[in-house]
Amino acid sequence: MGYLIQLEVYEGPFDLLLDLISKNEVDIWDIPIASITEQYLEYLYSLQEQNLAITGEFLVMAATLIRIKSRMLLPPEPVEEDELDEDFDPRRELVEQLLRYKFIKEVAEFLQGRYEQSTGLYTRGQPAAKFDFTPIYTNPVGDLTLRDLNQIYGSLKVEIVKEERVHSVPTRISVQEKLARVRIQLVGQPRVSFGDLLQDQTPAEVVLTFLAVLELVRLGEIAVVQEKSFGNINIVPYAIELEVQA
Amino acid sequence: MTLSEAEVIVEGLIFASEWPLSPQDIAEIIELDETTVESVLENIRKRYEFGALTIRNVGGAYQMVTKPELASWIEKLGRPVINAPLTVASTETLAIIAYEQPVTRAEIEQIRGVRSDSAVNSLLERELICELGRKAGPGRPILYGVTDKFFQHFGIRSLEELPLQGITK
Amino acid sequence: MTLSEAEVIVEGLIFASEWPLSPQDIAEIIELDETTVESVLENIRKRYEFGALTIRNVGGAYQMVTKPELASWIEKLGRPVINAPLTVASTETLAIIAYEQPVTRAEIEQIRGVRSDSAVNSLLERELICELGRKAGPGRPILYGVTDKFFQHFGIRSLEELPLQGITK
Repeated sequence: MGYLIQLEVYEGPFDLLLDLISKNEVDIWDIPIASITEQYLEYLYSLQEQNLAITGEFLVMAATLIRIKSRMLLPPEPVEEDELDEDFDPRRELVEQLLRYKFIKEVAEFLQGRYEQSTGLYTRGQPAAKFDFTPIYTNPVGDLTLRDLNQIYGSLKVEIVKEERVHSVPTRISVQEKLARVRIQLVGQPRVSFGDLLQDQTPAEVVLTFLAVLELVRLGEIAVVQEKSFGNINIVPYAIELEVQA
Repeated sequence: MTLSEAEVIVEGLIFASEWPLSPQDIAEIIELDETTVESVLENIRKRYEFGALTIRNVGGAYQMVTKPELASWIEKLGRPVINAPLTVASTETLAIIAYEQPVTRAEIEQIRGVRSDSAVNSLLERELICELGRKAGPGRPILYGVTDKFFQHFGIRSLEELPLQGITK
Repeated sequence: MTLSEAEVIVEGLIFASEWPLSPQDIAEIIELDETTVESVLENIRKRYEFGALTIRNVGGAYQMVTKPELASWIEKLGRPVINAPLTVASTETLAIIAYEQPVTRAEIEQIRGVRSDSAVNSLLERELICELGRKAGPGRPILYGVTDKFFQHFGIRSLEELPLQGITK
């Protein structure tokens, strides 16, 4: 196409999907997923054609739509218990999210209307009278306990001590350097706990290590396994390649 | 010019109240029926036609504010400008916070389907939302809620006045 | 009835200002001399004779208030009831005051690393802290400490009962 089309701007993938659903005049509870997916992707392609950035959220939704589409084509797999439900519809979760977002959009419009009504109007600037209108707090401390106060105070004091140490020992390493170090720590090991990687590290180093691990996952060099929520995170290296320096 | 006693009292109440007052609120305080209150309000509004102030109706409640044509003068006092427009991202974020509070940024982003840091920051700057504390659990994320300023700007007295959720959660 | 433009602007300014305005303040904003401003103020005061409001002179500056005879009605608006828990900032500030008292705001800010005026004010309003006196030295800053209400809420009788684990003074 040699001409520019004015593309609509959407707040996010939900916004785009709702618009497609309303343009197609289809029932939100019975979305024709194949054709909506196609139109959704077309929109992304047209963004691409105009060299406009496509944010990650739009791509994740594209993947979700394609997954739902393929699951609707396949016979239901005999998998997890909750999915044995005969009424199980792969679209349901998405529809619920869409409805929720649609409702929020309606409230946002209501608020926008109210906000515009207040444009340029000012309320009284000072207290009206010397009466005691100070609020009555029915919940002055909430569920705060002495133990909380102790911990908060303790951590504030610790932060000060830590900060001083950081000032005296400046460490400056890049993600690339960290990546190289993590590779060295992992190579040849069957598995390494993420916690072990973090030992004796400053907060800044912890962040770098975390980023390095994410990067290694992206590069397909390691797998990360966590057996239960909040459990230990294990790193399983399977394709670490150390760059050999000449 | 003589004014009815009720008219003077209602005028004083609307001026002094921190919140917009509904005819019910006023009727309760001055012990008159709502219809009488409405007609008293009408008289006050007429009397205010020529001055700097006006009694506006927000969602059925009354609030005393300056007339819009004075905005440029009042800005010179350095009061925060409430007329800068809110973006769609900000109103959506605000709607979620009003309904779901206390709510974390991650929860907001899940409902909107997109990152919302800049919307959250702009609402914090305008003091329409504030931090309520931190959620227990990993990362101890900050919980957000709406402020008194939110209620004042939007002329809402309580969260019950927001449109009702038309769907089951 | 027609009002001069200046009269309407000054009325709006006095209503919306967050502090009482002196004739100099007003003269500066509306670019008129002070004598003219004084006569404009006089006109507004006259116009207000019959309503609920009045322009009060406090130490040479003007503010808009309700007339004294309405006091008993306005009291009926009541104190707002707030059920919000403490913010993160307030909680941190409270922890510092409990452990460090008597402590100045500057000392609190040094530990927290951020300004803490609004946290201190909110704790004062909740009556969890109070002023203990002033520190000797430059500026004589206010010293803060916790109140009986604080002890009641946490179920202790004195500062000695604060837990000390993990704390090196």
